[in-house]
Amino acid sequence: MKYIDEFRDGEVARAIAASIKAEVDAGASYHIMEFCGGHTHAISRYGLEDLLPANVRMIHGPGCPVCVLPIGRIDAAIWLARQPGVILCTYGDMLRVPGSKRVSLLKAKAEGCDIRMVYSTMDALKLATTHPDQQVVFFAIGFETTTPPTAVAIKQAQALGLTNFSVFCNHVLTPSAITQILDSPEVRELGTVKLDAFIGPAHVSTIIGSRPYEYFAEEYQRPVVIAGFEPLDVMQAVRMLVRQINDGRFEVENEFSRAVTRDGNEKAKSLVAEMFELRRVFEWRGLGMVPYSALRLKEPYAAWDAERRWDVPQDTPADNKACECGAILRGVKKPLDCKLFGTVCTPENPMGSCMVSAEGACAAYWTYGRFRDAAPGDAEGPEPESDE
Amino acid sequence: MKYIDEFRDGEVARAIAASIKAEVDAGASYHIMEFCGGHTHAISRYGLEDLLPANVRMIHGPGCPVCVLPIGRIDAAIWLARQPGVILCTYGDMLRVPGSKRVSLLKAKAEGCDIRMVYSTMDALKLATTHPDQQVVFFAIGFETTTPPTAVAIKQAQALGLTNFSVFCNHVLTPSAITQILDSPEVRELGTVKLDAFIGPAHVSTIIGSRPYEYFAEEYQRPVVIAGFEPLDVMQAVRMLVRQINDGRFEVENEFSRAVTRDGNEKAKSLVAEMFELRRVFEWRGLGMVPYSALRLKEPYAAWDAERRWDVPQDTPADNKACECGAILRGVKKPLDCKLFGTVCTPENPMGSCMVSAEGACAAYWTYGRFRDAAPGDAEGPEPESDE
Amino acid sequence: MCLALPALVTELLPDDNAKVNLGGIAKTVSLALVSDVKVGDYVIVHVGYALSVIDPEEAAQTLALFQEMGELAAEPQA
Amino acid sequence: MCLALPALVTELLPDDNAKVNLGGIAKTVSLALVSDVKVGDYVIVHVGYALSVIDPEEAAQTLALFQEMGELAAEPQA
Amino acid sequence: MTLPRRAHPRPLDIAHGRVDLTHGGGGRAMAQLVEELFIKAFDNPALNQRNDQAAFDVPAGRMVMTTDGYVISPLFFPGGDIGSLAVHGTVNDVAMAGAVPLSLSAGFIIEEGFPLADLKRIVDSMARASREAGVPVVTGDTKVVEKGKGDGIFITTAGIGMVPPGVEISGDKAQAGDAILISGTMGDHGVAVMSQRESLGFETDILSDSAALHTMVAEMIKTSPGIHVLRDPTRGGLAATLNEIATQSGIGMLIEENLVPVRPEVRGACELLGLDPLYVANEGKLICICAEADAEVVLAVMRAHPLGENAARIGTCRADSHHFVQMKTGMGGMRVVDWLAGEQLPRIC
Amino acid sequence: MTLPRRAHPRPLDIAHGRVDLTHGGGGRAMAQLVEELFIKAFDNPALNQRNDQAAFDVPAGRMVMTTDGYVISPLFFPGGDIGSLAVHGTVNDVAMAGAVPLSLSAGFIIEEGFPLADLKRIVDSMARASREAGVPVVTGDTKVVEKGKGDGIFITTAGIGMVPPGVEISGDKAQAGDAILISGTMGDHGVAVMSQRESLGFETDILSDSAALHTMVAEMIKTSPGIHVLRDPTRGGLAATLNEIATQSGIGMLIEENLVPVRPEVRGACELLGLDPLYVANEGKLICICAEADAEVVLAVMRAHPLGENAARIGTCRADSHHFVQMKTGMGGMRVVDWLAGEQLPRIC
Ligand code: SF4
Ligand code: SF4
Ligand SMILES: [Mg+2]
Ligand SMILES: [Mg+2]
Ligand SMILES: [Mg+2]
Ligand SMILES: [Mg+2]
Ligand SMILES: [Mg+2]
Ligand SMILES: [Mg+2]
Ligand SMILES: [Mg+2]
Ligand SMILES: [Mg+2]
Ligand SMILES: [Mg+2]
Ligand SMILES: [Mg+2]
Repeated sequence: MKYIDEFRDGEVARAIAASIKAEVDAGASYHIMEFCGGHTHAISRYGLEDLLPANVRMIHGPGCPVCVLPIGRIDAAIWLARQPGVILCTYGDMLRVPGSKRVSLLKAKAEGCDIRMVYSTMDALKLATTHPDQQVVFFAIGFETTTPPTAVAIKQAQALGLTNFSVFCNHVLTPSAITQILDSPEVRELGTVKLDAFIGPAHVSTIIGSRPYEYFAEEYQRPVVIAGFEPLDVMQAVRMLVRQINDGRFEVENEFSRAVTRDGNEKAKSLVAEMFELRRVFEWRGLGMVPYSALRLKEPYAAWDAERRWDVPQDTPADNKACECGAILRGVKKPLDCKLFGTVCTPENPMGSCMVSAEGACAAYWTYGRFRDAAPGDAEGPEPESDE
Repeated sequence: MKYIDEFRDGEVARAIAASIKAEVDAGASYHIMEFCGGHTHAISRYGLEDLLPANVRMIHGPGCPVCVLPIGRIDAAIWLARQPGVILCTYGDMLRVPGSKRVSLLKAKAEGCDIRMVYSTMDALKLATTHPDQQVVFFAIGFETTTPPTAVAIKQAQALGLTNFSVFCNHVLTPSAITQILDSPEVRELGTVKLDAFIGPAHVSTIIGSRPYEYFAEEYQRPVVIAGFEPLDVMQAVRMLVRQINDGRFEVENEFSRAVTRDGNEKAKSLVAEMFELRRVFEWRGLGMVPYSALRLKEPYAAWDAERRWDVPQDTPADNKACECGAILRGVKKPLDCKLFGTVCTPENPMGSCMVSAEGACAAYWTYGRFRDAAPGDAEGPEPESDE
Repeated sequence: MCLALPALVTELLPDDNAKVNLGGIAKTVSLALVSDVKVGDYVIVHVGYALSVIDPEEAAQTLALFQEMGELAAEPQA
Repeated sequence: MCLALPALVTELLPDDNAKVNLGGIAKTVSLALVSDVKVGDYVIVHVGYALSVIDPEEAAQTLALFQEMGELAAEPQA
Repeated sequence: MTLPRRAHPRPLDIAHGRVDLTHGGGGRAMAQLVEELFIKAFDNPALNQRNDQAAFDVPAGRMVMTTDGYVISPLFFPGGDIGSLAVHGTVNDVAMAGAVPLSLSAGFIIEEGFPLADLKRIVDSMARASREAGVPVVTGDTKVVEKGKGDGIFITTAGIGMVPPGVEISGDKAQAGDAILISGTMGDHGVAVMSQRESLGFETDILSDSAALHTMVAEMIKTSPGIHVLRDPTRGGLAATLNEIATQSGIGMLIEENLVPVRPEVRGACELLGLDPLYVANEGKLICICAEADAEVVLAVMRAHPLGENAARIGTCRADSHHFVQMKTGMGGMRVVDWLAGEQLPRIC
Repeated sequence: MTLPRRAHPRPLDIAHGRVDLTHGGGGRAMAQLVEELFIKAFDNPALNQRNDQAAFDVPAGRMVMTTDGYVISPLFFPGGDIGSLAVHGTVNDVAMAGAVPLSLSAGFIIEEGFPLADLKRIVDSMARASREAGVPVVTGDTKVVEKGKGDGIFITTAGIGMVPPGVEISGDKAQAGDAILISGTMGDHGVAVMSQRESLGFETDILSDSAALHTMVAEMIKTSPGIHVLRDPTRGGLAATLNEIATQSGIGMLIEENLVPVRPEVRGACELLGLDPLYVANEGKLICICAEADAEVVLAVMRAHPLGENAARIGTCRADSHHFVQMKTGMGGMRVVDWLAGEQLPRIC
């Protein structure tokens, strides 16, 4: 598979690893946050940590839209699915994520709600045309990558005059989240957390381009390398960031230049700008309330906005108090520091943001990496504690 | 079970049989038509023919509303079931009866139509209240017995203001059918068929009373005994008719006096009279077009008339030409005289009226009585012929 | 199709209904088509409706007639 | 969630769609978000939409950089 | 550093949980369901090996194998449920060859959304029936189908057993002159199930006769190893089963209506619904056809067994090229007892 | 007077007919379906006895029994259908004990309205698979459920077989140091089935690997009767199956990503859908765990068999109190290969 296989060459990986090893300053430590779950996943799935020197530590950021969606929005989606005549459809990733009382869309479906998995917004539109007597609500989630396909569907619904299609919009913005992390007291003021550099998003950047990161690099004096999601892309990005750190530079570099330009996809950007506006504030699971970090439909598209069509509940139930996601997302803690990890919180029963999808820090560690810290003698864990 | 067990006493049956045997004139023959399928069924199921002398012959009349419903009306019911949003409900007896191209309601259901079996018109009404977004059509069939329950349901639908309930009315009248048989050339003019006496309906008569038969008895000079459906009722009726024939009387006698009065059920009759009017003519399977033999809803109840709400097809496809039902119903032929009997026409695949329900002459003979004419050597029948 | 059975009325229910019993089987039927039904009556039940009330005296007479005829007939036979 | 893959455009279809191929798997995707796509191009496909066209020269340069760095690094190691 | 590690950190929420698609996916949720619900309930050495097949020793000899799917609605009925039925029905089909049942397999097809509490109730009932019968469920399988693609739960069991030497029971072995015996009243199961159908609108206290008949069969075989035919009159009732045997054996039969035991409630329900008790299903009764000479002693053995108290001889086989099953009615007349012509009955097995 | 008498005057209208409720009612319509469709297709002495159970002789020894329900959607897929799958899958579960399969039972649960033509196609395919495997379907059962209470057709098969003396294969017998072999490419079946799902929206030429593996197993056993574990990586794929074995045997495993054969199309489809080929179902592949000393010769035997051409050694068992299945990735790093955490896959078996 062209543009995939070449970027998964184990020989080359080892060569880049050797190069990184050769370049790091043995006395220094390198804290690199990959913002995107896609990078987190690649690191875990390919065991890339094993290829990096011990003093290069990867910190898994909040870049998974499934993980960061707050419980209240999942509850709201389930509420919508329970309205009579509603078919709720969404991407498969969302189905297993539990809201309040551990009810997920999958469980709501088992209770009788009409919930469908779609692979594309076009499938959702098709459902609306084939079920004219029902209300098809597309539960839209995702970063800048996933927003334009939602916009195309709404455009098409407008063109077709579809009155039984609407979007429950949960699209969020990458730059606001990065800012939030960099502005957190631990990072900015107390300096308790070292965050030396960022690997920037791959596919988000195909849309927004590399330009938005220039502000961070300068404002927060941190180097950024935009990188693809293949293992060699990640290795190379680490290599480039190590070099910038060593050099004391804080530039935006583009490892993923085969797909990302400085300005991104103008067509997609203008479509999104035409249709969506910023929410004043939006809750991110693990990060809390983040100003200007999410989108909603503009007034001319109100007819396709599920939140205007229904009086969708706006509750904000809290995560389990013991959940350490916020600290993990800022690099303050690691999954094993959470006492729920692996006892009551597992990928089958996630309690917090980081366990919700395979791209979350806790889930990736549990699923791919937990052998690393497993002592030979601790095969039987403690009795699970109640989470209520 | 009181009023059942006493009327199924084998000892008494044999005593009545002996009494009949003692009373019949060995040189004469007695042709007695039981109009009702209920009687036909009792005769077959209890093997009563074996208890009667050879010169008493029972002729099975057209008194089964399932059997006499023409194919066109079944097609129409299937047509209704196929209309979008329609739930068609009817008594279980109707489900297996094939219309054109052997499509029955059961087959239409298998194809995806929403067809429900009900045990009472109240169940049909309940369906209408629990499915407000669908049109519930009650496929109503039956004689005078079954018409009042339909009337009650319509009254109730009116009281409840149910706009999604309607009746596809196929209620038919007993007296018109008896007249049609007695007026047939074979019986009336040619004298080729002897029809000496009638056993009158049991449950139909609980509604209409015994008075309507007085006209026949006099006009056609034939004795009538109204009898219950239990085996002793039938035996006793035969006994009473043999005695009338022997005496040259032609009176209406009431063996079922425990449930039937001269005037019947006034409450039921007036309800039916208020709501229904005579159709000018109606097709009876096996008998052809019979004037003033069926009911339809009067104008004030048009809102609940499925034939006014939909443009129900009025086709009248013909039965298989080889079907001898007409002749069998008038006593001219017997089931074995039909070359389709048991080859292409069986209760699983009925080709004509008499095979349609267990109360039909051919079905009763096939199901209960066919051992009687089975020669020891003819275990393998001929190859089935095509019926098209 | 005109299947109908005599069942004992065991209880009068609201909405012109009654509970009836047949050989240990209980069922609710409508009394909308009959009048003056009492507990202890036997009614003829058809498609969930009582069509008429059984007259016990007439029933006894009919049964007596069976016996009588049977006896009459039995004599010449025996 | 931002799963996206490079696939070869094999056919342009009506309604701004294209047939793409990935390792022998054919799929129809929308070109509504990209311009000037030709058969033979590789596009990045996400939830059924092409998001961008791969620049083969940039890709080659990145690969060359891997090699070069690898070689640079390999020397002191070897 | 201690790494917590338990296969299933949180036990199944039996009280409130529902089966969802993950329980059929082959992942940890399914493994947990199997472990905490199925293996716990059925608990036997072969199953506990947790292989995709069970292994056990068998002697040389004649083996029988059978299977039945259980799709009954409602799932719970007076006198049993789909779980106990799935054990009894298949044990009985093994026993009807005169065989000693050895083991059962169980395949579950569960509709998404099915309450775990109901599943547990069914599995526990199945396990109890299996223990009482002494026939373990040694291997099983679980599939979950989407909501609307099933009906709560379907269970398909298969069973094997060993036929004692010298026993040769088969539906084609009935001979003219043989006696026809049944082990008790007809129609109890079907009527008990129908009484639970709201749409049929009747109430009764009658219980399903669902029971495992193999111990009674063992007694019968011990006394009369030469029994010709055994069969349980399930779907289609006595009528269908006698017709099957008549066709298979190429004989006719004559039975007598007055000799067929039927409970008053079953008669009542049948009158009400226009059914014939001869066509109503049984799940704890058998038909035995044996030589006239064996009839009395076999009947005595049946009557001595708790499941055969009401056993009766109902008729005799006879030569008939038409293979008619005929019946002398209570009125003294004769009729054919034909196959069922597709009546509309609720799903009763 | 001649009385026509044929059991079923009109043959089943296979071309246009549909299954309706009468086909499950125990009456003549059901008897006809069984006779003209099932018995005709499966045609073997045990089934042809038409009893509710099949009888056949078995030698003394170790027997295995297994069952699986097949609820696959779509019913027909490239390389097979639910019928052939229901034979292969159960034959394989028998073979995975090292056993020689003897016979199968088949329970059909059919939704009202299912086309008879599709039913015949499935039953014929099943009969072909059974004949080719040399394992007869000796007994069966048919139930019909109302429209909307099923999904076309579900098939549950059970199978039995005899384990050759000296063979002791079980999931709990893997030992540290054992070699882990697989018989070919992973994920072909799952991807072939998914390619038929319109909603997934992709096309490929790949065929399901559905096949009966017992002849290959027989060869393997002949050469190396001491094989420790055999198992077919079906639901949950290689990953789930290795985890099952590791847990059962109380060991860990280390496999190497580069050694696991995966077809390019399977990789492509997995990339597209965000799946991992290690979790995708197979229906004609096996995992073999044997002593290091046996590994080469077993591998050679597998490769010599048409169903094992691409057999490969993928790793080694090792002591690990955590029972981790670990994998060296193509990049040279390490990861856990965990159980499936309930991914959303179409029903693939
Ligand atoms: S293990 Fe679970 S509860 Fe703990 S930090 Fe991670 S996601 Fe939150
Ligand atoms: S056998 Fe069939 S075709 Fe012939 S007369 Fe009777 S109903 Fe008509
Ligand atoms: Mg069976
Ligand atoms: Mg059975
Ligand atoms: Mg299985
Ligand atoms: Mg359902
Ligand atoms: Mg049986
Ligand atoms: Mg199995
Ligand atoms: Mg299997
Ligand atoms: Mg069966
Ligand atoms: Mg369905
Ligand atoms: Mg297996």
